[in-house]
Amino acid sequence: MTRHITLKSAINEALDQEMARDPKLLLFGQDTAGGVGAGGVADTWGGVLGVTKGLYTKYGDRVIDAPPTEMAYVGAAVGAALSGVPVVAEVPFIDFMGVCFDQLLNQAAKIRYMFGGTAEIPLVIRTMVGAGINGAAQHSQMLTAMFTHIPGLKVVCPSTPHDAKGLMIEAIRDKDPVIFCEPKFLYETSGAVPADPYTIPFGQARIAKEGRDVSIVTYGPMVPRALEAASQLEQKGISAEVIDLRTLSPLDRTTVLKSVMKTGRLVAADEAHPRCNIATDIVAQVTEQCFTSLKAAPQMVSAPHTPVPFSPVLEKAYIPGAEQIIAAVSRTMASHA
Amino acid sequence: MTRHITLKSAINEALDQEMARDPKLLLFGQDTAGGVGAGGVADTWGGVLGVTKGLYTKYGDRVIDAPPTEMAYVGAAVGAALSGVPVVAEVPFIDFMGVCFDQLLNQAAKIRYMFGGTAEIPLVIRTMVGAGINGAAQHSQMLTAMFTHIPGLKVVCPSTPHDAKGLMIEAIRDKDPVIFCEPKFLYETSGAVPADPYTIPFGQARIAKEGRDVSIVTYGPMVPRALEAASQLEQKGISAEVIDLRTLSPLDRTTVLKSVMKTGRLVAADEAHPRCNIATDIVAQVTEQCFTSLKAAPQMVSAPHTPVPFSPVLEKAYIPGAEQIIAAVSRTMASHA
Amino acid sequence: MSHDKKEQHAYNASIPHDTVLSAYRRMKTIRMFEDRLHEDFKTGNVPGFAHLYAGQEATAVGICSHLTDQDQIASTHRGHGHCIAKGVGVVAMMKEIYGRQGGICNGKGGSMHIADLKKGMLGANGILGAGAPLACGAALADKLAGQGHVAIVFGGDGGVNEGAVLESMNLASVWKLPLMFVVEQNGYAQSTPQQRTTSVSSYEDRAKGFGMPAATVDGLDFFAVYKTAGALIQKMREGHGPVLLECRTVRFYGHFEGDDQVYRPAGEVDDARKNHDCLKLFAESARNMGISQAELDRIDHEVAELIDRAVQESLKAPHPALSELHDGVYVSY
Amino acid sequence: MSHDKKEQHAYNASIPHDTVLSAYRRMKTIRMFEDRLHEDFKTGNVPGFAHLYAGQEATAVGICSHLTDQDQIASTHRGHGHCIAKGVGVVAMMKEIYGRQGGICNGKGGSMHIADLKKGMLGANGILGAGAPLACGAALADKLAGQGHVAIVFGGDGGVNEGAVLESMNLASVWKLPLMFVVEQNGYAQSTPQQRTTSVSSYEDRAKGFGMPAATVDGLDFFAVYKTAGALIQKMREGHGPVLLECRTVRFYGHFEGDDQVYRPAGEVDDARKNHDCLKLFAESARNMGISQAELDRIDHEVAELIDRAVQESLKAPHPALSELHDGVYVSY
Ligand SMILES: Cc1ncc(C[n+]2csc(CCOP(=O)(O)OP(=O)(O)O)c2C)c(N)n1
Ligand SMILES: Cc1ncc(C[n+]2csc(CCOP(=O)(O)OP(=O)(O)O)c2C)c(N)n1
Ligand SMILES: [Mg+2]
Ligand SMILES: [Mg+2]
Repeated sequence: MTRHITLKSAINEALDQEMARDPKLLLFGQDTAGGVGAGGVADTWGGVLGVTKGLYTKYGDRVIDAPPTEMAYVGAAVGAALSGVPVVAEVPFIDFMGVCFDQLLNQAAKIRYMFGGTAEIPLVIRTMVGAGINGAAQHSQMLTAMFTHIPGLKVVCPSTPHDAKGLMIEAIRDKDPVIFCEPKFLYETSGAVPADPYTIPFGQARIAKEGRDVSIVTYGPMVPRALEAASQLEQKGISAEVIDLRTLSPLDRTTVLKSVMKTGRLVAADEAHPRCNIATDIVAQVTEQCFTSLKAAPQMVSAPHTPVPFSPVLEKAYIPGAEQIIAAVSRTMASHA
Repeated sequence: MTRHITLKSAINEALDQEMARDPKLLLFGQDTAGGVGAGGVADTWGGVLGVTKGLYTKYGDRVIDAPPTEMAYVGAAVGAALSGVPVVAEVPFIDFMGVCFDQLLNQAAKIRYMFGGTAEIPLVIRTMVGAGINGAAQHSQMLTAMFTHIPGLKVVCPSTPHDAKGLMIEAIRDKDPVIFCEPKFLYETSGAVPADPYTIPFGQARIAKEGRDVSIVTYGPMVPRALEAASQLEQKGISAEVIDLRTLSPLDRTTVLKSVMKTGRLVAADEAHPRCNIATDIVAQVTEQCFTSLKAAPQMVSAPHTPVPFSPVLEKAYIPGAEQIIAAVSRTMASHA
Repeated sequence: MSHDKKEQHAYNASIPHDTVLSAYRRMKTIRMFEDRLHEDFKTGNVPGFAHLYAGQEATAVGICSHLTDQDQIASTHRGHGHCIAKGVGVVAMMKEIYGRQGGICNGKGGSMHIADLKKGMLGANGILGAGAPLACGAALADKLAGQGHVAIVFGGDGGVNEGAVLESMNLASVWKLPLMFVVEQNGYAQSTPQQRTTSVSSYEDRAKGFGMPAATVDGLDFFAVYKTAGALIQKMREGHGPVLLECRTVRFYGHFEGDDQVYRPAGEVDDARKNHDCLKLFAESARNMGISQAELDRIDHEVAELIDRAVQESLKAPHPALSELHDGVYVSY
Repeated sequence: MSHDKKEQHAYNASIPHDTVLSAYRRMKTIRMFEDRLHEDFKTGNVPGFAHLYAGQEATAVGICSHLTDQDQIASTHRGHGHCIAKGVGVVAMMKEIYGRQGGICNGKGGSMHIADLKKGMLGANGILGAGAPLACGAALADKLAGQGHVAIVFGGDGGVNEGAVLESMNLASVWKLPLMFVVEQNGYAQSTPQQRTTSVSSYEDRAKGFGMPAATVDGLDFFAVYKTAGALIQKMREGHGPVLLECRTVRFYGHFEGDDQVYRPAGEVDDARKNHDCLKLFAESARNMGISQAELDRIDHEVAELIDRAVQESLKAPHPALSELHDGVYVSY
């Protein structure tokens, strides 16, 4: 059975079904249960935007409210996973990673390698990414590149409810540490989602829209913007292919290269700051791999090299949108190799 | 007067001269003085590899041994700088940034912008980068890309004693937070360094060697490797230009683009892991900006997507060297647009 | 009347009326500012998140009344009260929260990043605990300047468990910094009760773990806070090291606007508003000191006008120019 | 003889000789392992850094003698002693330190990353304090399994000030985890003396700040450590929460090989070696318990042979195959 549910609900459903499947699986984070022990109604939060709401009621003490001490509880998640207890831990906003980064950079990511290749760390870190809700400089970042840079981590960022559910279940069943980036701006968007559990393998990009003239490669909150751009371009007679990477590490180079070899033109888009981001990564890899297929200079669409401003008008100007993608496509169509 | 001194001494001299110039300037870090209060001989460490040795003897309590609590003392450096007291603080290895990252990511980098553009943060964070001393996975990383990604920070990485001194003095006089990355592998290399204080402006790359056929763009510990590659290539009749970026943020796009426009070929090299690193950044920017000048696919040289191994033979295989650069140059020379 | 109460009464009587009235004005300003935001949030005109300080006014004002512009404070996500207590302009604050030109950060910071360096206000902070290391730096600068200035860092009962705060307690103590750690114990970190975030029931015990003297006061009683904080701050000015002050207080609104706080025991908030309202308690004490209700009413009236003006001006203020997006990242680049 | 001493003697007599001898063997193994590394470092055959544990043996062994392979420990940069005490193979450890095939981590970890999950050894750690959160996770897994297993995290007097450790103390206490925080107080963090890194002179005070029971022992006296740790570990096995144990000890060598430690007061190290050598103290107590010197000598001899074999095998062992570089990053990718 397939229903239309929100991206937020799809994640909740994935967690729910995996908690039911694996009696060892734990969830923890700040207010992940929400209000347990406070004396009023329990399970009223489910994290700051309510993603895990209802799970405490179903799974009791396996859903744990952690103190706001991310280094300790993220590290505890790593340690528990290393000891054979799989954990989904939440760091509410990716912006907060600065207070627990070592446990991901130097512990979770490196333990298997440093220990000679036998340890397994069945760990998922859920975290919200991206701007668009007036969260200002410390609640809006898209720090995916930082994690993609680090060997030993996997990095996921879905753009649809369907993918969110399938990728979350895959992430939980995966034996490596996964940074699961949830585009909070898309939490309330709806889409078709099968009711039964299913997985989407990592490293398989999705062709969100087929096209002939230009490949727009992106992920997460930029996907709907790219699709919007593609549909406007269609009206101008330009057929854009939109590729949703789904996982940034591992990266599905094959799908991207195949698309660019077909279209000969590339626009890589990332909501992140422009230096060393996913867009630069894609452009560099594509150029190195299939330079001769390129008919024009690949173009990048990113946010500016500034923190995320609070003012709604500035934030709107900050977030790269369909307009910027269309402009980038136009540049690739205009120029000639 | 110009003498030959080591890169390590050049940094010490820069700190020394700036401490003398500005009576408010403070240095702190772990064992930065070294052994003060222990009851034996003081000033015997100067940080883990001795860079600040001798400064406590000259400047006394302005050189401060901090407890090994990086979040607190790096944050204290940010707070002091914000209060008008300039600080050079040391985080011994860039690998340790995970325990104090928030103070750089969300505080130092963003305060000026978030506060409306008036605050000044005259702060330098000194830190050692790179592999080559058998430091294994947690003492060898080249995490420059992570900092380059963050608006509000400046990122410096010298490759010669001369540049190390001039860039350090510039960093100290600069009013923005600077991440000063010291390639520990080069600490003992010598070069000509003027005795008097001097500055090297940020955002000005150095043409380490002129050439006609291919531009090798790199920084830090990769520069001597690139020069070695260039000299071997010279013998094969290939004239390589080697560009030392010196500062990764701000980036001297002009010098890079000019060089590539001249040579038509690009190899970008970074000792870091391959995803979202400085090499991808350079290739992406160059390709976007001067695609039509490129005669062949730009090539990247990076470390593999693995943690840094301990075993000396594996570490040697891990670190990209002249050989890999030569191979990359050969690929650009072989292919044709 | 107990000895303690008598002593407090005598102490209260020793405070100049001017000081009392100006404290009242600040507390009332905070309350009306927050009550107004609570209402205006419903209009949809206020962007982003807001964590309201209503209920906790006596703490911020009791402490900041001892400070000059040269003393510095570092604040939290729940920062409006600290800002107003430290003398930051209310109109510029409101404009900031509305994200407008003329906001104290030109609209680029918002509620969680209000700062005013000229007033010694080092910023609200969206990162729990992050103010503590910054305040260590400010206190270090103070100590080196040798003018007797001090720094204060505010934190909530949950947030003070962050490593950044704990390391700062150790650092401040080792370096003997003139820094006061204020713990505003309002019982909750978001929806999580204090005993689920913190391993001690009194933060005085926590302070012992870092070799710091500490005190606990009724954070709802301005005069108690004022007295205790005053003594601690004076010691710091004289060169003593850091201290911790736990202020037991209550949060009137939800964690942020939109939180219905049903996780709290039924009646808890109503009871707090009725029986533990620091402004009511203040007015009562003030009257006992011979300050007339009319004087207080006059202040109420002026504050109401000020808040109203702040909102009106904010609504009228233009949005920042788009060019602002790129400005103010670096001093030079 | 004081009451305490008498009691300790009686307690010692109650320990089976087998336990005593196997503890001695481990302590001696650590000592000879480290002494040998100290010598061999000079040959240039040993790559990288090494932080030697010599001097502190009684602490690691006194504690780990109570543990089974199901109990887990998290260690530090100064990890060789903890590994040997926990039963990690000495030959595989030595090969690891030499970066060779057959090393416990296949040569990819080195001295600072020795781990053996099958032995409940969660790894040395190059990041100060990072073992504490990991140990919280291990202790949580233990608690949920309900089999009475416990976790131990070792830390030095400097490193336990890291936010990661302090947050872990709070978390372990709030979650009532069966986790023991061991502070090895050897007086120094690199060259910095304890009073310049830590705001309390006794880590028992630190423990109070986190609502944790604590004890302090002479970390040079195996029997004292064994007794105190045993009682604390037993309590944890019975479901009590976390505890802290401070072991006062001495570091014989420099912070790492190459450190001449002239920052220490003249004579301090000599005095320690002469008068505060935990192995000498152990042998004395053992003889008092009726264990013959000959038995100890026999162990010394066997250990010497083992260490020698470990070095010989390490020197002969091949380097890892180059293909290893890319292996073992992920389970699947
Ligand atoms: C590092 C970090 N972790 C988590 C959060 C999310 N968060 C914001 S406020 C808050 C609760 C704070 O509680 P407390 O410190 O008691 O302050 P109060 O809200 O009660 O004033 C949390 C968890 C954050 N902003 N930063
Ligand atoms: C996060 C981090 N900061 C700093 C260091 C460098 N460092 C390694 S050991 C050490 C001193 C540790 O002292 P202590 O904890 O007392 O342990 P000991 O060396 O005495 O055993 C320092 C500062 C590190 N490895 N990790
Ligand atoms: Mg609270
Ligand atoms: Mg020590």
